[in-house]
Amino acid sequence: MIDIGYDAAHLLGALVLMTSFALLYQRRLFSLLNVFTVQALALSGAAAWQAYAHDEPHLYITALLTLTLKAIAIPVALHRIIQRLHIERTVEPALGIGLTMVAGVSLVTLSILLVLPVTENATALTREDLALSLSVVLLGLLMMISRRNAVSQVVGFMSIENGLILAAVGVAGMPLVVEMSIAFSVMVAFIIFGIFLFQIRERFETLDMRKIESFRGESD
Amino acid sequence: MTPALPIVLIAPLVMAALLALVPNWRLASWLNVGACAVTFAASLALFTAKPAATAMLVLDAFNVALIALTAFVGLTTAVFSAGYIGHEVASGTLNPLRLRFYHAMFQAFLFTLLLALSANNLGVLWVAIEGATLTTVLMVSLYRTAASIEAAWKYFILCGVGIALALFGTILIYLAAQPVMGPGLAAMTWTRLLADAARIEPNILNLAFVFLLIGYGTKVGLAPLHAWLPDAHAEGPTPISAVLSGLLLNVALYAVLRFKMLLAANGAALAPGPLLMVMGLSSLLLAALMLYRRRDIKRFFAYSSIEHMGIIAFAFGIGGPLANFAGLLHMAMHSLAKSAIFFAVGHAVQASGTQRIDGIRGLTVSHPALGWGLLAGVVAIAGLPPFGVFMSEFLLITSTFARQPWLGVLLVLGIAVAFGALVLRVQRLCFGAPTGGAPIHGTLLPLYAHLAVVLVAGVWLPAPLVAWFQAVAALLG
Amino acid sequence: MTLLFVALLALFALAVVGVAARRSPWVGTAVYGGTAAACGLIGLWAVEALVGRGGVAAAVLPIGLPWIGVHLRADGVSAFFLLVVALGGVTASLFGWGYERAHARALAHHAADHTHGESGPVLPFFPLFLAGMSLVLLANDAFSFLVSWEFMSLTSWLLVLSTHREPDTPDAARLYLVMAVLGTACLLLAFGLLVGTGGDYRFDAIRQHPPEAGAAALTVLLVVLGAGSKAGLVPLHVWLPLAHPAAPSHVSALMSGVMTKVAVYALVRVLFDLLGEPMWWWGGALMAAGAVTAVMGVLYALMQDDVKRLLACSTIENIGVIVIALGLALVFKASHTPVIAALALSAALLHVVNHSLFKSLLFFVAGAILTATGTRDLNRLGGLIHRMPTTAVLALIGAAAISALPPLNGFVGEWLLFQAILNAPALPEWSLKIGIAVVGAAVALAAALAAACFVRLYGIAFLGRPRSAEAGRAGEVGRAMLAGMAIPAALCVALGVLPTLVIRLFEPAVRAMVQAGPFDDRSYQPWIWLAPTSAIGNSYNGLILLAMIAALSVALVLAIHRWASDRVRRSIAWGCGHDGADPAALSQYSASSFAQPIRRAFGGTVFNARDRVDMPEPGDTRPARLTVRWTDPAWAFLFTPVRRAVNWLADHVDALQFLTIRSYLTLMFAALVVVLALVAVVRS
Amino acid sequence: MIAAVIHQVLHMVLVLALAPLLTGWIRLVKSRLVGRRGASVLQPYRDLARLLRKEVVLADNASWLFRSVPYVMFTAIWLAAGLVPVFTTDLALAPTGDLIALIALLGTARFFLALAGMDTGTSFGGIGSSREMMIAALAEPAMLMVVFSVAVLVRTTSLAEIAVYMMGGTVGLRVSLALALIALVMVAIAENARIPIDNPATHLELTMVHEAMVLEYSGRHLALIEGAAMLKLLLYAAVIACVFAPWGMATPTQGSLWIGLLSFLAKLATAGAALALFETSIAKMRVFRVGEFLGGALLLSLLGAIFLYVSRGV
Repeated sequence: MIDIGYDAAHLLGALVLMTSFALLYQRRLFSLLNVFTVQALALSGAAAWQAYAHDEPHLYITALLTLTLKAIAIPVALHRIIQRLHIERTVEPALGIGLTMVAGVSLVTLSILLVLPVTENATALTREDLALSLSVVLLGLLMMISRRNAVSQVVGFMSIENGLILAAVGVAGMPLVVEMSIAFSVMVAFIIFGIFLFQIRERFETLDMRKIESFRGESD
Repeated sequence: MTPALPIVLIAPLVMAALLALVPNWRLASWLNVGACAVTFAASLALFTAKPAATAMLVLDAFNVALIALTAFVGLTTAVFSAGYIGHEVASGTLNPLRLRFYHAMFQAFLFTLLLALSANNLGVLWVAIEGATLTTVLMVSLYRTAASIEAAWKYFILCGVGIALALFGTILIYLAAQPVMGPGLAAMTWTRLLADAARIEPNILNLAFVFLLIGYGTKVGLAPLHAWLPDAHAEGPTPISAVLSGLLLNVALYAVLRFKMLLAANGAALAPGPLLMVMGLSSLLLAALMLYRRRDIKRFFAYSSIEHMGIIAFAFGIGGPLANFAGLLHMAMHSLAKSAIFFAVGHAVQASGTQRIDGIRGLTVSHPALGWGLLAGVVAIAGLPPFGVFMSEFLLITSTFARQPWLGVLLVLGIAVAFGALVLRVQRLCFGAPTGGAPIHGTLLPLYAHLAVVLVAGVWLPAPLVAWFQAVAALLG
Repeated sequence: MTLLFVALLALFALAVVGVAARRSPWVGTAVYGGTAAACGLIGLWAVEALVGRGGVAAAVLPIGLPWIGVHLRADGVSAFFLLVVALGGVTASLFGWGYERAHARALAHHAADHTHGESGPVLPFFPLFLAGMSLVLLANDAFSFLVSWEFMSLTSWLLVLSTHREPDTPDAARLYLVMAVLGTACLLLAFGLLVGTGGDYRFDAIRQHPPEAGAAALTVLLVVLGAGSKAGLVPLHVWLPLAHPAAPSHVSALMSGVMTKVAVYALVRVLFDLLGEPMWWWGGALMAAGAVTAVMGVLYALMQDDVKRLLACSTIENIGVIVIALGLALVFKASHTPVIAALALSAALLHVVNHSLFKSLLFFVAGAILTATGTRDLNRLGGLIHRMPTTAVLALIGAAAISALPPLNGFVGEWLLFQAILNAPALPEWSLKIGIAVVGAAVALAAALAAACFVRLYGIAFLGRPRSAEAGRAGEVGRAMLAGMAIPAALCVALGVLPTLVIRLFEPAVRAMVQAGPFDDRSYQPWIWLAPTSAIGNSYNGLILLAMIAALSVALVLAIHRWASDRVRRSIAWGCGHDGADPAALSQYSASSFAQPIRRAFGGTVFNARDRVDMPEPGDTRPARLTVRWTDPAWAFLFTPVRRAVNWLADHVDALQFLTIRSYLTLMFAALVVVLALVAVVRS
Repeated sequence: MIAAVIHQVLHMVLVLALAPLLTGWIRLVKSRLVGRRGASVLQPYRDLARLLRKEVVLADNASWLFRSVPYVMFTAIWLAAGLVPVFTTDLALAPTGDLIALIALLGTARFFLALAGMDTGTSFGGIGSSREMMIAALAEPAMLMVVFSVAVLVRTTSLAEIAVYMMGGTVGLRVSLALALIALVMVAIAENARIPIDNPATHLELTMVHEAMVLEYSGRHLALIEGAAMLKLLLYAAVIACVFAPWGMATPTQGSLWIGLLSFLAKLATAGAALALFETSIAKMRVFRVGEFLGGALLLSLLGAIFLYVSRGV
């Protein structure tokens, strides 16, 4: 028979992974944000499903949080910034897309090689979930490295976070998931609305990290 | 459970909220000091009455001394900062609004540190350290200068990623423990984990430790994850540099060590020693060479912090009772000495109006008390007797060379190279014809208090402290 | 040991006084007086210990390493070296008291045109320095030994820095401290080997389990490096000619005369005591190092024009001689001829005390010259014998003593050393038999060159005509300084005349190290004769020699003045037509020109020294100039390359400070991936 | 004991008396060798007496050191000479000092003379002193190496015992002794300022060594210095005789003083003649070649010391 619970979770997890591949692939900021929104949706779906399937109501909070903050608030805010700074057209990947893709695929294989052998006695779902989330984390890192633009770096960071939350919800009965996700979101929020919006903009009128990095240590 | 521990945690938390509301910065600075005093007193009370571990909090031989140390450095730093910000306000670099924010964040930061130290739960630990990152990022950017924002941005990005990796490691630990001790809090509780460590699946532990090491290691400032550290130290307010070097690095290392204990207790897992040794040695050598080209005094001492974190990591990496003892001692001594140095540096920078090393000369002539204090601090951090750092380096080097001659030689080499740079700089800072003649604000009490402690520790260690350290050293394997 | 503790605590207390009462006019008197008293106590205790009960006393203090404590123990060797420290301490305090007052007066006198400004503090660190040295000698566990050792370096570094306004002090001080720490590092490693992983740092424990051959060999190497860098063994000597002169003269005297001896003590303690049964080649290595050091040291000294630098270099030479004697003792101990070993060790220890005496004396003289003329440059001195008569006499004694002239003490040391060298045939190894002959030649060469060196020093500084106005204006120094010089001078004569007494005094030390005495199985030993057992039927008697010289010369004077003419006429010396015409006395031989023949003989090859003579055209009245350029091989081949390497590395590593955030992330990412991959590999 | 003291006194007087005679003898032989009649062997006595009668002319800035040096160096050398057995080994002062002490006593004399040379502050004094010290710096080690090889052979450095041992004849002919002898002769030539190192009769300052040092001396001081130089020459001859040809010397137990005395005179005569012959047959070398000359001596003596082990396991 078909284990619907497994399939659904599997599907959502896979969707998250796919989206982070898509993130790597995007050239334009807006589409980047849209893909990220999709990822957030998928993640909240996964969380909700987990909450329903294993009957862990507190995961609903996580799902809700992800939905409101990552799928709605942050993308909107970023849209605003992008429009205000007129940088719609600029997403220049530091590495070539193709190279990035190759790297991404190899990272996914690495994470599968790492996770699967060590988790024989965990449930199949957990193993899958872990492998997926590890790949998402690594891909997020790869994205932060391969992009020059602050927005896309933040997006990369948030996709790392998504991967973590995916892992957290995937592991059965993990306590404090909510608290951690909240803490994380607070951090991201602080950063984006604290430093990022006001300070960088008021200082540099740009989000290109190359400009910011001209103020590297000991430029005196 | 005695009220001491709750007070230690609650006092800063409450004060953080309160200070956010106090408009008068002078009053706020003294409230800040008062709160720290309360915290410190309570932390001392912990020595006498040791509460039993709960699901969230624990107090054992490892963290009791560190909590007291943290509270102490917090107190002295608060005293120092009271004088420091006085000058900053006078020179108009900071306005009262930012100071409100600063004081609140200071207390919040202390809270997160103390929480991290006393946490009995991996999740709480992670949340606390994440909070510490957050608060410090905001304080580093306090001056709103381009350089400070760049530093804060770098700090956030690198440590944010680090924190993320640490979280993944935490999840893995839970994953490993959950089959053994069932779902729920138990599988994330130190005391329980340590008790059943032997039954946990070692392979996942290995994987988890890698993420935790890279994650928390970023905050420890181990090469090649150290990049955020110098700029954060250099661009933030000096009190923050003091607590960053003196406390945050220690707490992050503390987290790593807790997990190392877990692996050691498990037995079947890979020995994390070589990893720590490699990172430690590379940090040591890298920082030692970096010291030679530094022109900014705070960045200079930040690199010296990296160097010492490297030494400590190496000590725990090579392990064994002597080396572990040395590592623990070195942690304590370094945090005291380095924060003392940053106090002195803060005064010196304010007196001479520049952070450039070339701009500061002949302190022992222009400001004798400050100059000799700085000199003593550097002598202490350079590992010369009669200060405590010498004892730890003595134990480390002798025990290392007896076991791993080549590593011992490398270690000595790194220390010697760093020493050369330290002497070069400190002689120019403290001797020769003086430059800045401006009087210094605030008291030098914190500086000399730290030096006194380091000096005493170099000559005589109290028996209970030794007992604690030896117990922990045994646990660290 | 109570007396000892009282003295040491007093020294620490005096440091506190020096800080607390720094404004009071009496602080100098108090601190120096107190230090002299404390050192006197230490000296008394040491003598009592040596004469009394072979001098073994021990104590354990509940401080230091928690599970070990501070172990202190004074056996014969410690007591002997304590005596040396105490002697140096007393005289240096006495001299320093007057020296500092004189300089304070000079500073007050022309504060206006004085360029350097007031110097850093000396008082607090002076007693601490002495206390540190004494503690090194007393330490009986690795930790307290190294703590005191490093404390000694630290305090002396601060004392050097007390002249930090002088242009070349900072570099000297820095080089000094770095070299000191490198030496300490070597000792750390050595003790690491000796102690092993057990963590029992007590010397007693080490004595119980001496290391096996391999470790022992490595230990010897490390100790020679570590203690040698402090003692000034070539090529680790480079800091010494810079740092010793930079300090105030009484401190230079302590550093050169006493601190180097503490390093010698470290050698003795480890090689003779802690390492158990020696191998013969240890001594061979020591002798080789010593021979090179002795000859090189005196050649360096001959190249110097700065009085204090010259003295520091001659310290290097004397250390070389001492190390040679130690090596001999070790060789003979290894070949189980303890009586000869005792002879060699006695030579070493006698030279230790001798050198501490005349080197302190000569540094005091340099200080007096500096006080009187304000310069240390030989080429600006001259004729001081007329203006500083007493100093001149004392300086002459010092110069004669260090040139190993009978009947002074320097010669006795050399005599004993040669008697030991002449026993080379008793050794089994051929390499040693022949090697020792060469070493003997080296010692002789060094001694002869030293004589030349000090003829140069004394002749240029005290004799002839003044080469500068300052030298012409100089006046005799104060009583305290004279007294500070007189004591070691008197002792130099006394030890030369009655060496047997002092050798008997430190016989317990020798016995403790080589289990035999220099006068063993000699039934009767009259104390005015020096006739060690293994000096086959040879004897020496300084007393009779002195008496004869005195008697004969007096007789001669009387006779000649009685029978021959005693008329004297003064007139101008024939100076090639220069008579009054060169007030700066440029027609005189200068320090550089005096050294020229020897420079030609040795300098060209060793230092690739080059003279450049700038001879004016006939009719041109400006004086001819002789400039000398030379390079120190130790710098050229060892230290400069190292410095370059560090700078090169620093330059290239520095790039890591200026990367972009993305590259730092990449580093982090790479680290993560590599470690993950490693884990995956290790597991499978 | 009493005998030893008497011998010692006789000995001291004897060397003092014979020293000028030896110099006179050498001068005579030299002038005969170059075909001159030459002055009588007693001329040196007359010179000394003349100098003693003359007044002393002191440089205006000469110090007390300058005036006392002649006495000190004379006594030092005289005492050194008193340590070398010439007609008997039974000397009271013998145990006071051995060969090493003797070398050191000569060093003392040289040290003070060199200082005196620099005291007046003229350039010639400086030239003399610096050259003298350079020569000594090489001569002394060579001498000590000679001592070393002899002592290794004889197992003592006490001249009396060396003489006794050598007379025992158990040593036989040896390479190392030959080398040592050559080295010692070279050292003696250098130390006594003889040709080819230095010319005792020169009047050209630039080539002077010893003479330049004492250029400022006059009257009784000069007499003492000249006398000391003659004593030194005799002393070296005596040392060579005592170490390498001690035959005829009396010992506490056997031999008669008269034979010892006559044999000593004979030895002196031959030594003097040999020296004169050598000096007439060779030219003076440049000052800066002296280093090579004495370096050779040092090497020879070192070789001698090493050959000891090669020739027969000592």
